[in-house]
Amino acid sequence: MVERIDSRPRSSTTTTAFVATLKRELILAYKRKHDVVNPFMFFLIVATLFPIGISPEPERLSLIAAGALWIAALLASLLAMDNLYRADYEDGSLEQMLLSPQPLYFMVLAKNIGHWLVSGLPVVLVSPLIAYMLSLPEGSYMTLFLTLLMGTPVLSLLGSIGVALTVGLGSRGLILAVITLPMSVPVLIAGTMAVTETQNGASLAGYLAIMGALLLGTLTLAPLASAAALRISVS
Amino acid sequence: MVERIDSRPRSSTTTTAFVATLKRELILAYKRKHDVVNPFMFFLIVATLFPIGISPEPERLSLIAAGALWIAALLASLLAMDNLYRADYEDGSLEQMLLSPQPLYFMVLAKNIGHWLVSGLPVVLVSPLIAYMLSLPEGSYMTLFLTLLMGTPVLSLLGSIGVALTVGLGSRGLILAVITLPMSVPVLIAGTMAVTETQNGASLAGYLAIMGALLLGTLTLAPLASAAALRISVS
Amino acid sequence: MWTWFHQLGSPKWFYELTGRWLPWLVAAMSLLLLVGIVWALLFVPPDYQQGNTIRIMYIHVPFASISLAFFPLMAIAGTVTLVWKIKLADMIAKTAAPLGAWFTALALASGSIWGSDIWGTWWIWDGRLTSMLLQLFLLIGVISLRSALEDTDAAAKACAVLSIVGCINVFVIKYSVDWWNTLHQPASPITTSGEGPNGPEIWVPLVIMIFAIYLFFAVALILSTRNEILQRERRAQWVQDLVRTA
Amino acid sequence: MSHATQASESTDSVTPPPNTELLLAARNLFCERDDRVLFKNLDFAVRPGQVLQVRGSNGSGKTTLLRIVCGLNDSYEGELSWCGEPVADVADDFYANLLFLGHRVGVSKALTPLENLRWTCTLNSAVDDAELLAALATVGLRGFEESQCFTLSAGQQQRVALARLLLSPARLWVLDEPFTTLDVRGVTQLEAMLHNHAAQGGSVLVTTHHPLNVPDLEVLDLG
Amino acid sequence: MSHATQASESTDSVTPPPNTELLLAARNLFCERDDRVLFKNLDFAVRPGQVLQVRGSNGSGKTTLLRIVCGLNDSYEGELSWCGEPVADVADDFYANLLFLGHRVGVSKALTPLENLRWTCTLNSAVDDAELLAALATVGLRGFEESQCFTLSAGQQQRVALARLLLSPARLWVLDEPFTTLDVRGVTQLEAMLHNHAAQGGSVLVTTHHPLNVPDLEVLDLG
Amino acid sequence: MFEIQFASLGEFFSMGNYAFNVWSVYALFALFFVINIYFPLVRRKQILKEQKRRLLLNAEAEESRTGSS
Ligand code: HEM
Ligand SMILES: Nc1ncnc2c1ncn2[C@@H]1O[C@H](COP(=O)(O)OP(=O)(O)OP(=O)(O)O)[C@@H](O)[C@H]1O
Ligand SMILES: Nc1ncnc2c1ncn2[C@@H]1O[C@H](COP(=O)(O)OP(=O)(O)OP(=O)(O)O)[C@@H](O)[C@H]1O
Ligand SMILES: [Mg+2]
Ligand SMILES: [Mg+2]
Repeated sequence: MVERIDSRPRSSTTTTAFVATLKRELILAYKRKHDVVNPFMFFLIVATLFPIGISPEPERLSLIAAGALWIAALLASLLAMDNLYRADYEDGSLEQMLLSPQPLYFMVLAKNIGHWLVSGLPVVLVSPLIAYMLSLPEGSYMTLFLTLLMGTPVLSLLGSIGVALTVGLGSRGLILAVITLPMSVPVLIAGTMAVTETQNGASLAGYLAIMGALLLGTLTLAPLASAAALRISVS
Repeated sequence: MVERIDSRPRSSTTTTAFVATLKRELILAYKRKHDVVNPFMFFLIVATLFPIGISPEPERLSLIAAGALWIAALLASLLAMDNLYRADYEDGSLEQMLLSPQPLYFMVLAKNIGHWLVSGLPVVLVSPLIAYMLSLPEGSYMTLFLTLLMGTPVLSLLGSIGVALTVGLGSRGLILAVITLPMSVPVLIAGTMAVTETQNGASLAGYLAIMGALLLGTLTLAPLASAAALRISVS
Repeated sequence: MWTWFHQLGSPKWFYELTGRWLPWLVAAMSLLLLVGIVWALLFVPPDYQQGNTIRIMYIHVPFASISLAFFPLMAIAGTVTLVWKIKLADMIAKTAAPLGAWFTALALASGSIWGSDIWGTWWIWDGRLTSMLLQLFLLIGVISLRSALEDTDAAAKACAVLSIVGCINVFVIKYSVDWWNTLHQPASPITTSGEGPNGPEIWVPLVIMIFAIYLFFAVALILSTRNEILQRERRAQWVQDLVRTA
Repeated sequence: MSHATQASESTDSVTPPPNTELLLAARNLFCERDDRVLFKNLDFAVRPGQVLQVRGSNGSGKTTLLRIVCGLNDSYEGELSWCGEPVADVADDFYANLLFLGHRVGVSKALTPLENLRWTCTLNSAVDDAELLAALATVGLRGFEESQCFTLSAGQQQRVALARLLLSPARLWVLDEPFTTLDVRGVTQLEAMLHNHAAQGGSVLVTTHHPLNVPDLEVLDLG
Repeated sequence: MSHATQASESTDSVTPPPNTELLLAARNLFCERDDRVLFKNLDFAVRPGQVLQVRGSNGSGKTTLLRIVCGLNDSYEGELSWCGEPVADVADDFYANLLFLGHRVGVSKALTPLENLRWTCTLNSAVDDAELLAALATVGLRGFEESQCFTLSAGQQQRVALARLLLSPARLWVLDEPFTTLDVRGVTQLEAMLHNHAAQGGSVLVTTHHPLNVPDLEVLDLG
Repeated sequence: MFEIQFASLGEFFSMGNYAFNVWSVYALFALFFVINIYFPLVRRKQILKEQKRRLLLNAEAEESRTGSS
């Protein structure tokens, strides 16, 4: 029996393709549970390097806590990016995505969202705990949490451009970092300043507005760049 | 013409295999120049994240400088590890290495040495510059340099075990980090303590002895573990 | 109409045009450099605060200001590469990246040597310095990406995307780093140094040096781009003819 | 190995009979890699109902040609048209009607055959699970629907990709060495699938080094 | 597709003639993956001068068997012996005389064919560059010695690996689908190489789905 | 405006005790000049030489091919 199974083609819509891609991303994460656990663990471990490497005294720690948390989150997000397109590139799924009649933009967006849900969100959720361990001053918890919540997606979206550009390379890990880290500096600045300045009495709203602007900007533009970069990398 | 080219087999020795593998590693690094530049750049960039994320003031920086440098070196060495066996695994060269009559130990050692030369050494060499930029207290430069010089090979050798264990997995970067970082903590502690304690007047020799012991221990044992791990990963 | 545009972007056209211009450019550059440097070293009066270190300004300021032009330049070239697939644009972008890194590095080095006396340290995490350093990192990222991608076409397009993204980022970074720094620190000596006596004996040689370095930038870019053209177009008839007669 | 300038048998520039309206046509293709001309002045066309085998020695540019046709490689010169229009102008229709299987077949190792198929099919058309299961059974993967693909043998992974051929509404199939790693029965089955697709008015562009047992096969030889 | 329990034609347990001293012998092999028995009670032996083709449908366990033989997979039961001794006892001699080419052929994409060959050969025996260049020319890669392998076509990469066959002093070749992606001339050449090796007293264990045109071929069918 | 600011050559070289600062910047500039102007010129010569050799080799190969066939 080699007949085609179904002879009435019902074409898919952009929405179904978006949903299918998002679902696939989540299933993949579920299969490779370590994809979810690892960014999270990495964040924990890097955060613990600070008391070990710098100083275990609560007073000194509390001075560096916000920065240390943001740096750890930045690095965790960066490392997690590596998985975003690589497996798909290697097994040819990415080609199939490019050859789909649906716009690549939305599929890239779906992959980005799925990826942040499994790698960025857990980091954000666990951050108050680490903040406590690093003696972050009371009262900064909310600021830290909210800025991380809005900042980590920006990091993911920016990182996605870097991975898309380097997905065809042998040794990605580091070149990705070299491309992406400088671009992430504004997020780091906004995030840490929000924490330190609100400690000094500044209002949170302004910082959140900046974060929001960064998030909106990258959310609309970054997938475009990622999509273009993927086309380049695959051909 | 399909005759075998040479009918008198001259068997290779462990030394030639060791040299050939080391050479290959260096040629590969030469081809992918970014493999050499990137660990170095990563180190620089991560080091700049500290003043940005924590504080640009020299007095506060000088307190965290040693820790920041060690953390950056640790992460750079970790990220550089990713390339060590992956490409060889994916294209089957690793299988060929396992099937060689020469002891795997020496080939792993050759790969580790080659890898440290191109990824660890540049980081060590540039460290005084970064130390200056992070306002490391005068007088600690030598300590930092020497401990990094002895510590980064240990980090590489330990990292090698982690990569060897995870080489067959999809998402290595992170799982590697999760395995290796905890193992590297003793090196981090020894390194940063050497810097801070010699500032307080302790003698450098003791710390160098500890570092030396760590280095000797890992140099003899870690390749054994890596070799065993590789056998497991490939089958 | 696009045929005209493409002709304008043809490597051959560029090679011949710059071949005609180069002698003039080099002559003008040499003259201005000579005048500028001699003036800066011999005739500029020492600053009442900074003494003879003021002479560093005549290197530092031209390099610092021109190095800000590289990302916009690369982004424009990148856009042309992506949209119109004009090879020449990419050749320019390719040579611009390392040149930009050199410019940035020299601005950093001269600034930090200048500052070593005034601030008493070679390096501070001042907003402008930090953003300059980050620009250097971004440029090295572009170079690194170019060297990592083996396929010329793919590298051209990937670097074009990265340059465009990077260009936006350079502005965001600059803005955010200034913001970050000004809240932490008093204004840096860079801005206060403009307060001294500012007569023409100070700024005329500076203007000359700025022009000279701009010409230098043009000449260096053109020279490397011509090499790139010779290599990439090596199979074109006109290059082969040129090689035979050379 | 290089310099292949043959035109295929199918480019008859005399007025074609109405039923042989061209699906895909390439005119004057030129491609060069690393100073080696892979093909130049290459013309060929694919009609509905045609199976066109691209043949040539190793390194003659078959894979390159197929990727050019699919728009995955743009280092070429020449024109590609789809139903008479330049491909760039009708990209939506073209991609809706294209199915490409390359050397890397697009099967995620971590997913099961069913999950793989579900996603790749949804990219083009709506399908339900019963259809997917039927297709997997047809290609001989009954019992493996829920195994992760990295546990499957090389040929079984290839079969997962081939199941898409049974489900796709695409009119043009572009297959790069789809027979590698297939066993004898798999080869016969795939040949039948190709023939069947052509008989229903679809077209196939396929590379393979082995003699292809398909009626009315036409050959484009790259040398 | 599963449950293959055939013994090969070559296991004649009657006293063997002296010249057929066994190189490799497997007794009573049993392998199970994911609750599916791939083979059990499998006996076979390889004599010097023998080409043994392992055949079977997709997923029947050919690759698994070859990797077991090479010691790259130890999820099996049974005994493997080399020249009459258990393989584990004579590992040094065994590996010095083994050449394995798997699905992944061991060609680094970033290196050139020459550099690749130089390293893989040195792992086993000392070779000089003239020999390497001659071998590369023989497999049809003249002119590509200095191109990086990722620019080579699939078949050309395969040929880089095959060049090792011309240089290795190994007596036992274990080849997993070495014919995939080879063009017609490449297939003929490889067949000649196999025959030649056997004629010189070597042995070959090879899987392929295509009829193999080698004199005195023996077949082990996994079903 | 155009008067030389230094009384002696020694004073000029010592730059009012800022010799290192001033001269190292100008030295860096000279280095930079060499790297970005002189090296491209050298490279150009090299490229032309390489390509000339290649052309000759190709011509020879062409000749031997047509000669032998
Ligand atoms: C590592 C150290 C330094 C770096 C990276 C640096 C970088 C820069 C940059 C990026 C500019 C901007 C050029 C423009 O906007 O046109 C600039 C201009 C300038 N810099 Fe520096 N600078 C450094 C140190 C210094 C020092 C120590 C001084 C003097 C005390 C100085 C004095 C000036 C002056 C006077 C200008 C031109 C005026 C202006 O554009 O505001 N710089 N420098
Ligand atoms: N890592 C694994 N885990 C579980 N099962 C496996 C694993 N590897 C292989 N198998 C099972 O073993 C069976 C045989 O696989 P093998 O690769 O040996 O087949 P093969 O005969 O080489 O097939 P092909 O002709 O397709 O190459 C497969 O059906 C697969 O399900
Ligand atoms: N990225 C690349 N850069 C440079 N040259 C390339 C690149 N890709 C392919 N080539 C060249 O193009 C030629 C054709 O490659 P292609 O993969 O199209 O061959 P093929 O006909 O599919 O061969 P095979 O039968 O081996 O699959 C190769 O010889 C190779 O040298
Ligand atoms: Mg091919
Ligand atoms: Mg197999």
